[in-house]
Amino acid sequence: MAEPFEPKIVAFVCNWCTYAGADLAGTSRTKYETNVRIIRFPCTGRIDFMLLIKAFQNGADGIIVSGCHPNDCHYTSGNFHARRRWIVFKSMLDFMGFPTERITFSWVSAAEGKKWAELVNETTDSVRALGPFTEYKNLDFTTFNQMDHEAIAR
Amino acid sequence: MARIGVFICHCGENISATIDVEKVAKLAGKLSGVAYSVDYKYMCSDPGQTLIVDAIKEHKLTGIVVGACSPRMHEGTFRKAAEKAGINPYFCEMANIREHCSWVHPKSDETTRKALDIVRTMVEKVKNNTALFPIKVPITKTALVIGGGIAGIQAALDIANSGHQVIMVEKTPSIGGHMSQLSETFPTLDCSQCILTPRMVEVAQHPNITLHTFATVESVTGFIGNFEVDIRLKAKSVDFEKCTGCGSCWQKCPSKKIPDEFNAGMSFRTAIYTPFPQAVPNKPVIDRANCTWFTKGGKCGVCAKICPTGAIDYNTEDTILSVKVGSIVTATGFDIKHSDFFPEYGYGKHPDIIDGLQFERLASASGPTGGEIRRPSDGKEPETVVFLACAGSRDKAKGIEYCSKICCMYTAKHAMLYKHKNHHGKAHVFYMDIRSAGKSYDEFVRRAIEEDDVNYIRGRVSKIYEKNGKLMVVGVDTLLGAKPVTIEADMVVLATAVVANEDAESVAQKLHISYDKHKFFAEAHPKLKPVETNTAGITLAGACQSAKDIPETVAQASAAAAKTIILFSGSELTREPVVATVNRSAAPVFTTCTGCFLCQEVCPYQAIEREEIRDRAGNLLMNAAKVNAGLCQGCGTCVAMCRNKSIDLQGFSNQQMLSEVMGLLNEPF
Amino acid sequence: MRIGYYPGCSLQGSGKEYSESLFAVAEKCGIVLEEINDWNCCGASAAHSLNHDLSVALPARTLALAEKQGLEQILVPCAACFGRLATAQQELVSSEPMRAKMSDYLEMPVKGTARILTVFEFLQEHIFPVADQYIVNKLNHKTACYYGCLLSRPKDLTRLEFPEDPMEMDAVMEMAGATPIDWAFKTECCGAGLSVSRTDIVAKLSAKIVEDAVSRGAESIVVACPMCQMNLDLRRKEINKQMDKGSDIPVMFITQALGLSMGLSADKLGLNRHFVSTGKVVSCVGRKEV
Amino acid sequence: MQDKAAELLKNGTVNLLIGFSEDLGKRPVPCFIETAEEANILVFNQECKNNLSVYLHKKEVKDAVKIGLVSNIATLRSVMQLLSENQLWSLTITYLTVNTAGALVVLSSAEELEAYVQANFPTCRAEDKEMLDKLNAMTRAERWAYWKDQLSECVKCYACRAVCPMCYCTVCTTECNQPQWIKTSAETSGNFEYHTMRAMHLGGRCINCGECGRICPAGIPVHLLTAQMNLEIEQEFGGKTGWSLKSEYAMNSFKPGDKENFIK
Repeated sequence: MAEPFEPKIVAFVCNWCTYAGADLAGTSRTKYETNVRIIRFPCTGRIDFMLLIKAFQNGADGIIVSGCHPNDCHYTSGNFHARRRWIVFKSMLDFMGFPTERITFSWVSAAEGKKWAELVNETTDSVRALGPFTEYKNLDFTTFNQMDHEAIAR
Repeated sequence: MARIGVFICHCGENISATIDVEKVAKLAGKLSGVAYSVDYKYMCSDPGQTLIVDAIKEHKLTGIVVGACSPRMHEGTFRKAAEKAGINPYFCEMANIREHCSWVHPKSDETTRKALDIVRTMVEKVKNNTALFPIKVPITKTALVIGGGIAGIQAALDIANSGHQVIMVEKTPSIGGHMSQLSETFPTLDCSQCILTPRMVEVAQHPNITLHTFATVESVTGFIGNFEVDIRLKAKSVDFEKCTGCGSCWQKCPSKKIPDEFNAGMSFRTAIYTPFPQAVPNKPVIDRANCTWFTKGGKCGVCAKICPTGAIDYNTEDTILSVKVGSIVTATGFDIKHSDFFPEYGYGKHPDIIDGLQFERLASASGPTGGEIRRPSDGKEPETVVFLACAGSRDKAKGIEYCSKICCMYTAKHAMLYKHKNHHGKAHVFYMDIRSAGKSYDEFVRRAIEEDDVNYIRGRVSKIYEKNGKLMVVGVDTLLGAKPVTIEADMVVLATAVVANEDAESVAQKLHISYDKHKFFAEAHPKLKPVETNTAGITLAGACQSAKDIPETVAQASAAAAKTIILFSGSELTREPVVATVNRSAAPVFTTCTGCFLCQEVCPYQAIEREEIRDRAGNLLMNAAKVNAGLCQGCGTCVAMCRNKSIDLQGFSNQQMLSEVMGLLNEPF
Repeated sequence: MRIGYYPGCSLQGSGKEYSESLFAVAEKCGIVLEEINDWNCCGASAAHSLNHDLSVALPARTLALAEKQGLEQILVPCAACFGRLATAQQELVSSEPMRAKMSDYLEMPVKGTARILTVFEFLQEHIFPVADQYIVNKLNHKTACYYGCLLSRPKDLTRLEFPEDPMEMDAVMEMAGATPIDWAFKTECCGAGLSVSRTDIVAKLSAKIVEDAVSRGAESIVVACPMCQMNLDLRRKEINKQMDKGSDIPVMFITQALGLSMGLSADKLGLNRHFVSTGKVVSCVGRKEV
Repeated sequence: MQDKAAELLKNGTVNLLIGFSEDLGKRPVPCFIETAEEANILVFNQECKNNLSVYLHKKEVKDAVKIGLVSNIATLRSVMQLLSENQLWSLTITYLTVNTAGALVVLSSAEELEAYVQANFPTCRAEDKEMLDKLNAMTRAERWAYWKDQLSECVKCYACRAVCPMCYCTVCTTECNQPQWIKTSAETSGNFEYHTMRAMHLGGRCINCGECGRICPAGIPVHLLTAQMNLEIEQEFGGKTGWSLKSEYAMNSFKPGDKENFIK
């Protein structure tokens, strides 16, 4: 019997708020799901949308992008620029038919260890419910599969 | 070929209780590029660090990953250890397997697997790390202080007393600012000028301070430690070298009907003038807009004829002085709202309805009445005076939404001063709330109410109008059954709102600092950086940041001075090398940057500059972005913006971040 | 441009001289006012305190009728009517459900998009540009322009630049050659809401207004609201009892004053309908000095 | 136009003129003219669809410095966008176009160009709008299937990039190999990656000339991606591409009140 599906979730977070918030969850020993892996950026403004695509391409089932609340950015406005980039990126993906619910955008401050834990749990639950992200992987295989079928038929 | 060392910490049992640290260390050792791997009880302890140093040397490691706590905790510690072992400290990365793993998950294979993932991710990153070196920025150890009020005076004296040079710029002919206009100061009622003038003189005489009055800042370029400032020295029409300040000129000047700014418009001054008798410097300038020589084309000339030293020169012109400074203290002060928010209060229509600054002048011994409280209209002693606190403050609909902070206190002071000078007079204060949080402040207000018999009425005033020679103040007393009250007053004092200076916006733009919607200058962080601005090297002091009283202003000014002195304490400024860089390569490529400069606008620190790349003949070949490492704070917003990856962020480079993602998701076993 | 006209009850009754003088001035300036056919009560004083829907429905019907008539502007001289119509309009414009509901109640479509003019806006936009050529007399006297409450507040509806110290009528009076005084009771309450039930309070409030105007040397009070006019004029006996010294200062509508300056007869302007004689003002027409 | 072009070349206002010439009864093709004598080969009609501004990035063109550019409105609009992005600074360009009344218009300064473009600003092309509406009406799964089908045809010839006047980077991210952002092979996932990146880089900058879609040898309507992005950006943040000489790029600015209902 196959093991139950456990999603891989990559979290892209800023150093000053969400990373520190996750640290606080740790020091407070707040338990949460193990599925998430954190990648630290100086600021949400640094997070290139290409990295999100790369993560999905390399097998991530879900992504969390999180940084400082508006007006709390360590660099004043990085999160504002990031927010605008996400608005556009999200609608872009949506137009291409991409399942955007696999990306969770969030603000988690350095004081919100609990919110971080809840965010991870909620995201894990929802991505687990969505199942493995096969659509992206299938992009490349369809043609081969079709060829296989054709070959078999021959 | 990378030779990475992996060091897994037990953190006592903090990590090892839920993670199989030995397994992590063992499997990490098999990762590609990892040359050495070990686990240890306490990596951050002395023996732990020694273990790392020794391992680096022994195994010729090129980089290390410490699987332990958060980098926010011990990154510095382990980077120092790496440096001690002879490798560049930026080849050390931390894998956070405590806060992000062992503390938040139960003991399980899954938790151990996650710890290994985290370690592997950082191994992939460190393989792509590059040697970075702290950025050294030379510092010009001269400070510019903009504004000669008490904030600027305090900051300038503190910096000058620490042995550094200070250039002070003041736009009016004398330093002293609003504080010099005040009569007595709360909560001690000591005379403002008595405590201020010695400071003013100290500034003028200090060997480390260069004072430029009647001067403004024209432009500011450069960055922390290396600002270049153009100062406009307005034409004074008086040669200060020759002038002795004898005063003959202003006694004889025939233009005598110019409203006196220092007395808040309640008296007159001449066209050639010093703002007040204790002015520093105590030498006159000619107000050209009001001088007959300038307005009527060369007529008059009395001052030039009378001057015993021949100091008057009508032909001087504004000059621009360029200076180099390392830091800037912005102490440009505030203004009070002159055109009132409430037309129904009749401010400006009736001479006996005045503002707080005007009352200060009435109460001041050096004021137009010699310190006697007399009505501006007829010079009579007012028998009843009504004081209105919050005349525009805390009123989103008609005025400003913030609290002007000083009015509760000065209104109590005004009422008190009036009572002290007119014993039989009656003083009423209309207020919303009394905000007297400060050392000995509330006691001061209580004294006004209890000892000096000032009648405090909690309520607002709907209108003021004149009837039979009296000012009818119609308001409501919300504490006594909310009844309307009408007080027949002889004089009304409005505590009009404290607002930003009219030119605050243009000053901020010249300095490239941000400001809030009320045009007050913005601090870098409302709690932890209340003195710094977002532009490194520029600090704030006093009411240009928000409404403040004197002690607060002085404290902030000293803090701004301290920040400056800290900056000046070394010969170079050392900064973390986490900064953006634009790639450069040999001719004919030079750089992949296309010079679209769309990155310029996203930078919160104005750190992206335009560089012109020219050939040997000087022909312009291309424009390219260039990051000023002195200004860049390393947020990386420009990096994500750049379409063809011409800008990269040291320490969080594209290669590093992508390697992390790839390393994390591609499990080798 | 066609201009609709909504008289409301006052302008047909107690404030008849307001409408007479308004039409006289409009006619003089060559402006035609089109009355809205089959208009109804605006609902002032009662409807909005009883039933919210009713308070919107009554003005909405008038607005719907105006729309049907193809009127894009409606002049509503009465302050109370203006208040009701403008309030209802704001609700209609900002709420699609409300529009649907009202169309349903009224059994006719209503959009509420017609522009509702205060008398000030009417004077400013339509009379001002042409008035110069018609003004023949100077009303040489000091006058107190009294705005009251409903024409000055709330600011969003009345669109006055300075609701606490309005100057719209002052400008008209200046054009008519009078000298408007600066006084303190421009926007004070005359007590209109209690006009019938508590005349004692009306007298007290109105007395303050008259007293301040008189003490500052005003020889007339000019108003633009039929309730203000009625209280200050009709209740003068009671008002005078509240004052140290009674006053016979006349209270005119702004349109009456403007009409006088245009050389229209006192009769045509309804100046004979007042309780306090307007003779003094009529006689000051063409007087040399103030 | 031929006369004007000849005149400009003759009097030295222009060293090189980029325009269209007849190609044996087929659609007009771009041509490059250096002498007044050659001006008689010029044509300009409805079929002159190419966005010739793309040639302004070429070294040979840059070397000529004084350029005459025969332009349709899309070309002019792309020049506007390029100027706002601090490009073309080394060139002096004279624009030759034909207005809606059919008269020749010569624009010789950026200000004249701005005024003309703003007065004749094109709307989203009807056929694009129709296609976008159709796609937006689909379910997301259908859209995924649509683009998967389309993008599987892409051979990464980069013609869409070559024809785009906004793709002026000397080195494109597709050519970065440290790190390798875009897969070099033409498999669908990499194609998805490339086209997402292209759309993200052009959203808010693309001037909707549609050249990328027209040129695609595989017939993929790639121009729809940027057209959709532009529509959304304009709706959400305002501003029009190629409208002003000042940069109004939506992606490098922000408003504190930008929407965030999608952020937890």
